[in-house]
Amino acid sequence: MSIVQIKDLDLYYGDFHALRNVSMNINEKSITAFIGPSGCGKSTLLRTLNRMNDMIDSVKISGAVSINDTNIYNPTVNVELLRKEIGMVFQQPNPFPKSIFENVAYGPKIHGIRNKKQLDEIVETSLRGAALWDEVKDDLKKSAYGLSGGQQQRLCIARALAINPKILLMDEPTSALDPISTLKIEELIQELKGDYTIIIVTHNMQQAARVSDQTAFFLNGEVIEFSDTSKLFSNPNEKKTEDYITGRFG
Amino acid sequence: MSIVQIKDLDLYYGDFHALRNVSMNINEKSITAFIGPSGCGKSTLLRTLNRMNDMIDSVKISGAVSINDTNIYNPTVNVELLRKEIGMVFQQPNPFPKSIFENVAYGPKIHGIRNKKQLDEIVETSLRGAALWDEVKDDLKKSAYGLSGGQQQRLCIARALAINPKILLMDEPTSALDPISTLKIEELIQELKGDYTIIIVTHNMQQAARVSDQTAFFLNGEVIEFSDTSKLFSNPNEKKTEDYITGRFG
Amino acid sequence: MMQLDAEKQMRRRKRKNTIFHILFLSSTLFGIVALALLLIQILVDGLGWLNWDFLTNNASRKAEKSGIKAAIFGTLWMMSITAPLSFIIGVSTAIYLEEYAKNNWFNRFIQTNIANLAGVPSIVYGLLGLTIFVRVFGFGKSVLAGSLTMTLLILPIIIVASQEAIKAIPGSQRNASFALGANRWQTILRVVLPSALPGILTGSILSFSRAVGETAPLIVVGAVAYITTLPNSVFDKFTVMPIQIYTWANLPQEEFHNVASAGIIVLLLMLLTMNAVAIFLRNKYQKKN
Amino acid sequence: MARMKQSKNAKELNSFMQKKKGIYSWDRMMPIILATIAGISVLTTIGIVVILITESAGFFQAVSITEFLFGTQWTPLFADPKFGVLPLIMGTFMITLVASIVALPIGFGSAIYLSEYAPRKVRNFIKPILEILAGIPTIVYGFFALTFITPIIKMVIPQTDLFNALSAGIVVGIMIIPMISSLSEDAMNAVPSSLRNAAYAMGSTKLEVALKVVVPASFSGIIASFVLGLSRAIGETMIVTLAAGALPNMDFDFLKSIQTMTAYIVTTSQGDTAYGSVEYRTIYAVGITLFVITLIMNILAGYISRKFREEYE
Amino acid sequence: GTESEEQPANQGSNEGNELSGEINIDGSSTVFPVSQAVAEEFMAIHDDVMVTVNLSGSSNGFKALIAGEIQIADASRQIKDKEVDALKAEGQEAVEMPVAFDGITVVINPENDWATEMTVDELKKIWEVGSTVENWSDVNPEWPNEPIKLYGPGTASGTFEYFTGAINGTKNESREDYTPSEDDNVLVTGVSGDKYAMGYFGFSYYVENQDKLNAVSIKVDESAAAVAPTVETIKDGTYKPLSRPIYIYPVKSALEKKEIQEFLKYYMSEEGQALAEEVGYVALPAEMYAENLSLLP
Ligand SMILES: Nc1ncnc2c1ncn2[C@@H]1O[C@H](COP(=O)(O)OP(=O)(O)OP(=O)(O)O)[C@@H](O)[C@H]1O
Ligand SMILES: Nc1ncnc2c1ncn2[C@@H]1O[C@H](COP(=O)(O)OP(=O)(O)OP(=O)(O)O)[C@@H](O)[C@H]1O
Ligand SMILES: [Mg+2]
Ligand SMILES: [Mg+2]
Repeated sequence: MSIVQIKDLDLYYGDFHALRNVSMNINEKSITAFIGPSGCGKSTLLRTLNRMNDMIDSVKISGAVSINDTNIYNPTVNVELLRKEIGMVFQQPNPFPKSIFENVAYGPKIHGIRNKKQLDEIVETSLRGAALWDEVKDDLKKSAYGLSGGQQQRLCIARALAINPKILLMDEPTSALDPISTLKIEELIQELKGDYTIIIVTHNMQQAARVSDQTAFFLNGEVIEFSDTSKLFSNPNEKKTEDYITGRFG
Repeated sequence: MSIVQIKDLDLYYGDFHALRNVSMNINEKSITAFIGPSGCGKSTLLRTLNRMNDMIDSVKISGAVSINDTNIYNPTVNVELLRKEIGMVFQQPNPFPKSIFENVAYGPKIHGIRNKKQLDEIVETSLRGAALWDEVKDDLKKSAYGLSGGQQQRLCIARALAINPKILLMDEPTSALDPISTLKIEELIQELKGDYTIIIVTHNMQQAARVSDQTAFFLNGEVIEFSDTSKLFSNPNEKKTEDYITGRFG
Repeated sequence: MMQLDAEKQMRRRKRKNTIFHILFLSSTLFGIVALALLLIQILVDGLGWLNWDFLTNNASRKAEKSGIKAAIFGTLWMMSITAPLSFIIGVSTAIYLEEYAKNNWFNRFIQTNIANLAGVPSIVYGLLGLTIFVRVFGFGKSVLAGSLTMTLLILPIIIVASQEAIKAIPGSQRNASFALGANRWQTILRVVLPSALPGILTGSILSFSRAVGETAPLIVVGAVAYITTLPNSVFDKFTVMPIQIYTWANLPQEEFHNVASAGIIVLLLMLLTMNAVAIFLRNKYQKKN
Repeated sequence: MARMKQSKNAKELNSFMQKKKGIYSWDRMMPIILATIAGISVLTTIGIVVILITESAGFFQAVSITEFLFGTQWTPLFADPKFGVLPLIMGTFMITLVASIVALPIGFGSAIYLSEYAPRKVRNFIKPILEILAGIPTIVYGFFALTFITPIIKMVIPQTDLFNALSAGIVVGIMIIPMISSLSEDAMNAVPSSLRNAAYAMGSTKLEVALKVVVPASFSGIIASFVLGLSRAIGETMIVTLAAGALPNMDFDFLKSIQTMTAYIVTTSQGDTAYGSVEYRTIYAVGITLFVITLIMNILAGYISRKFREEYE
Repeated sequence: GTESEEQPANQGSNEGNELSGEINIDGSSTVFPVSQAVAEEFMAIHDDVMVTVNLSGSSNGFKALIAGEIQIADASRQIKDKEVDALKAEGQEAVEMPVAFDGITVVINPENDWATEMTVDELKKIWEVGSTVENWSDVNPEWPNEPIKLYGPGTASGTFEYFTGAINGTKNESREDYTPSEDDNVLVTGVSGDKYAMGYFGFSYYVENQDKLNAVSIKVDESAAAVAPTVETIKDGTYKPLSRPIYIYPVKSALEKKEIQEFLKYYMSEEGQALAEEVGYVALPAEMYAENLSLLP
């Protein structure tokens, strides 16, 4: 059953045509990977799903993005609640200049959870989920800026998990992580699949192959091919896809 | 022949012991990879090689780091010339808020190159070297901030190449790049080996295996094992190394 | 060859750096030396007159009986309205302009307008306060009228400084917050403002200092030069320290000039206390990367 | 409120279609509230403009705008009054010029020192000290100019007048140094350290990092501090009244007495001329001139800082 | 001031004639020291009366009087027709009360030994409009051939108006190229620092700086005796033509109030006169105070 439906989506940054006639349906409780060369529009598409592109003035969008058959670009949509349903992890770690605890508790607090015990619980669960708990459990009051790059990114993942979203958007979430943490995160992603729909942008084709159920390959703002991961990597329909995944590209 | 000699190096951030008794010799015109889990001190060690740790007040260092048999922590060392000899690419893309051209031309300019034609040439060569030329050649006057994350990182690599260093330090230079660009950079690194000594921090063990001649594995600020890459990955001396590279770690 | 060239050039660059280092340091020292000279002059003249009586007496025609009590309380009364009010209005305006306002002609107009207000001479604010607060609003020549006038006077400085502080917060922080489902206001309140606070405080302190030291507009809106009772409410008459100091400095008798210096010392002590509080707050919130 | 569980299980209906409770949420109210508050500064301007215009209307009935704007003599209170505002503008310009020559380089230099060269501890100590300079009542600066700076100038150039533009201008400059250095330093401080690291790693000296990376990246903040400082210089009254004399003239001689627009306004409004007379109204005419001049300056500054601004996000 | 009108409530108990209320004074900074001294002593006697004194200038003093914000205006010049009219428009009238003499003093540097006596004509020659006097010798060939440095009060001040009227013959008519300052202390600094300087300002500033300055004795004409400004010569009127009265202007309607009456009586009493002299002014002849008091209802 598809939870996200993208239909004839075009996106412009000013005059620049960044997404061209994108259509795809993303299945509920599955993992979908977006792959493609740098600048092809993967991050841009990801951001249309939780309307983060609203923030960029020059963006113009046509077409429809529906979640559970509701067009999220419908003017009556409550963007904040939408984003609560859709967690996001960015390409660059961007912790708040607050303590580790406050970083993770930020989302739940925003959404009205005040109870200290409940917050403690959420923070612990989320940090465990992001494979960071053991390293920081004694230092929750420490500033997040004291962490290494990798630790910071894991903190950002924990922060996204803390709002318990339905869909999780991840923009190269592991590109700043070491293999151990990456592995943990990948395992976690697999686990989460039971409850969540996950969309992940990655440069690491092995990662896409390892974790995802379906993969979309982008080029210059277009979806070249979108199919089951196993099919796409073993037997792509398109020549371009094949060139890319075999590294024979460019 | 070794160009970098590290001897009994200890480094503290305030009270935190971040590097423990590190000793290693790095061969000239070879590629050395630093691997290890997040927070183990790889970036820290890299920064001691061009004295970027000077910037952090709390850092205390003991032991010696010699380049061509000169201790670079000798007070008479000219840090700026040292850094010109040692290019660096950071984990996070950090282009200047200037045009693409100005970003690449920055280094040559401060080191005294004024000639417009010469600068043009350096900029082109460096951008080509970083596999970015084709994408930006018509837009050299555009702000670097308009580029995508991956493009930005490649710009930073171009910027480092532009000062024509002898040693190149790279802190996960490809973690924000797509495989195509990564491949290009890796090829480039191989090419550069003819003239340069390259030290690369990476989370991607495949990358370490692919590009490097020697690999050092770090854990909690210590060098657990440092040997030829082929040896380290196929037949590690240490149990910990084996656990890490087979992903059976932690 | 190349190596030699490079070293020669490097020596030049190093020398240039050293020269400028010295220049920049001297610039800083220049300000400090100027401050020291001013302070020494003031301390030499005024210290002898500074005692408990000076703090607890009212103004008098006799230098030795003169004190600054009414002025201290007047300044405190005024600042207790001006400081919070200008802070709230100033920061609110800055938030509006940086976080909400679209880049249209109206908001650019407000922006230019604020920058321009910063340059309007203080006496003109005095005329404004006299017309609007004293006469039209009927507050009379009271603490309230004076405080409101001062609020308008220092507002532009707080706004501009706060705007710069808010601008400096990276967009990635805002994005992180929005992506967690925070609305704009929550993002401002919990992410933007805490990070911008050090900068905002700097601007505020500078402008509060200005409010504490201003004379001309307050004379115009009717802070009086001689009063012996303390205000009981915001509708009472009052005087402030700089007016008292100004009055003393203008008298012909030499002793009064020293009394004025004593008054300045008290004023500076008050500023120092204010700055100390702000610096404490600033350091508390300034978590550097 | 058992965490968001129900919303997931209970109904497939998308929760984000639910409206927030009441349309009067903080998030909706705040922009309106804030915009209203931002309007205060507009009202201030309107108030100032209305007062200046109505009060100077009487003046411009008696004196033609041409005489006012292009006359080269300003002696409104003499028996044979002349109403040419140019000497006052010249005086203001001279003071501002001297003050900028003193304060811009020094303020800017010490901002760079504090932000780029000084150890953190030194910076945290010196910055607040400089900020105290901003709080010293200007009358103190006025006497400082008269009894300290002027004698020094006279020692070097004996024919200097007791009241002169140079001394007053220097001290106005000293007064605005802390404002410029403190606000510029804040702007420089806000430049991400990753940019500095990139520059240092390429072998930049501190000077090169400061001038080629940090300053361009914080340009708009620096310009803003300059504008605030200069506005303050233009608007400064007491120092000029005490140390620069009260003699409007067009000589452009920094060693002579001059009068600025602000000094004229203050002394005349606190003087003994007849309330309501043309002479008294001159202060509003001068006031509106001053207003227009600062307006033009700010528009120019806005243009400059927009043009050279470098974004670093 | 209406807000403290309730204060009388806590009086009344023992003595019916115990005063209370608020008196607000504003205006010339020249008169300020006198009004402040009188207010200080008056309040020491009547501690339920609050007197405030401000110094925003004669014009602003009248402006505040017209607006009804104060009851008494201090002025270093007489009220002007415009101001009388404006008061009339408000249904008010101001009562003129001279309270002391300010002897405008012409001062020179103590090292100046040639110009210790000057005639009004000589002063006029120096100060009149279009004066060609550049050097001392232009006034009197026996005097040094050195440039005169002239200092005086700003053109907005009452001192300027009076001096020009008395010396040059027309109010506000003066050469323009002298060095004006609004702050008399600053003029003191100017003249005391320059051997060839000359200036004029209020008597009190001379009295306090006699060690740094000398006063010029004035001769009304060539044949008259030179008179130096002293308390005696100003008081008995022999110091001519530069002693001018300073004024207070209570608004007529306020004279009905008991506390204002008492305040004015105190102002004109011998204590009040002594206070004026204490702060550097010279008391008027007794009959002028009597005349002031006769204006009270
Ligand atoms: N805010 C923006 N304004 C203008 N152009 C933009 C903006 N953001 C992205 N672009 C452009 O849109 C294109 C797609 O960018 P996007 O960030 O989606 O690429 P990507 O596939 O995520 O690349 P990468 O793997 O390097 O992150 C790029 O050419 C980029 O330069
Ligand atoms: N400026 C600093 N002050 C204090 N501690 C620091 C600082 N920089 C790094 N550390 C600490 O030093 C340790 C090593 O950090 P480093 O950045 O070298 O790790 P790394 O191996 O590069 O990790 P990653 O792969 O996550 O980048 C970490 O525990 C980190 O928290
Ligand atoms: Mg991307
Ligand atoms: Mg690292």
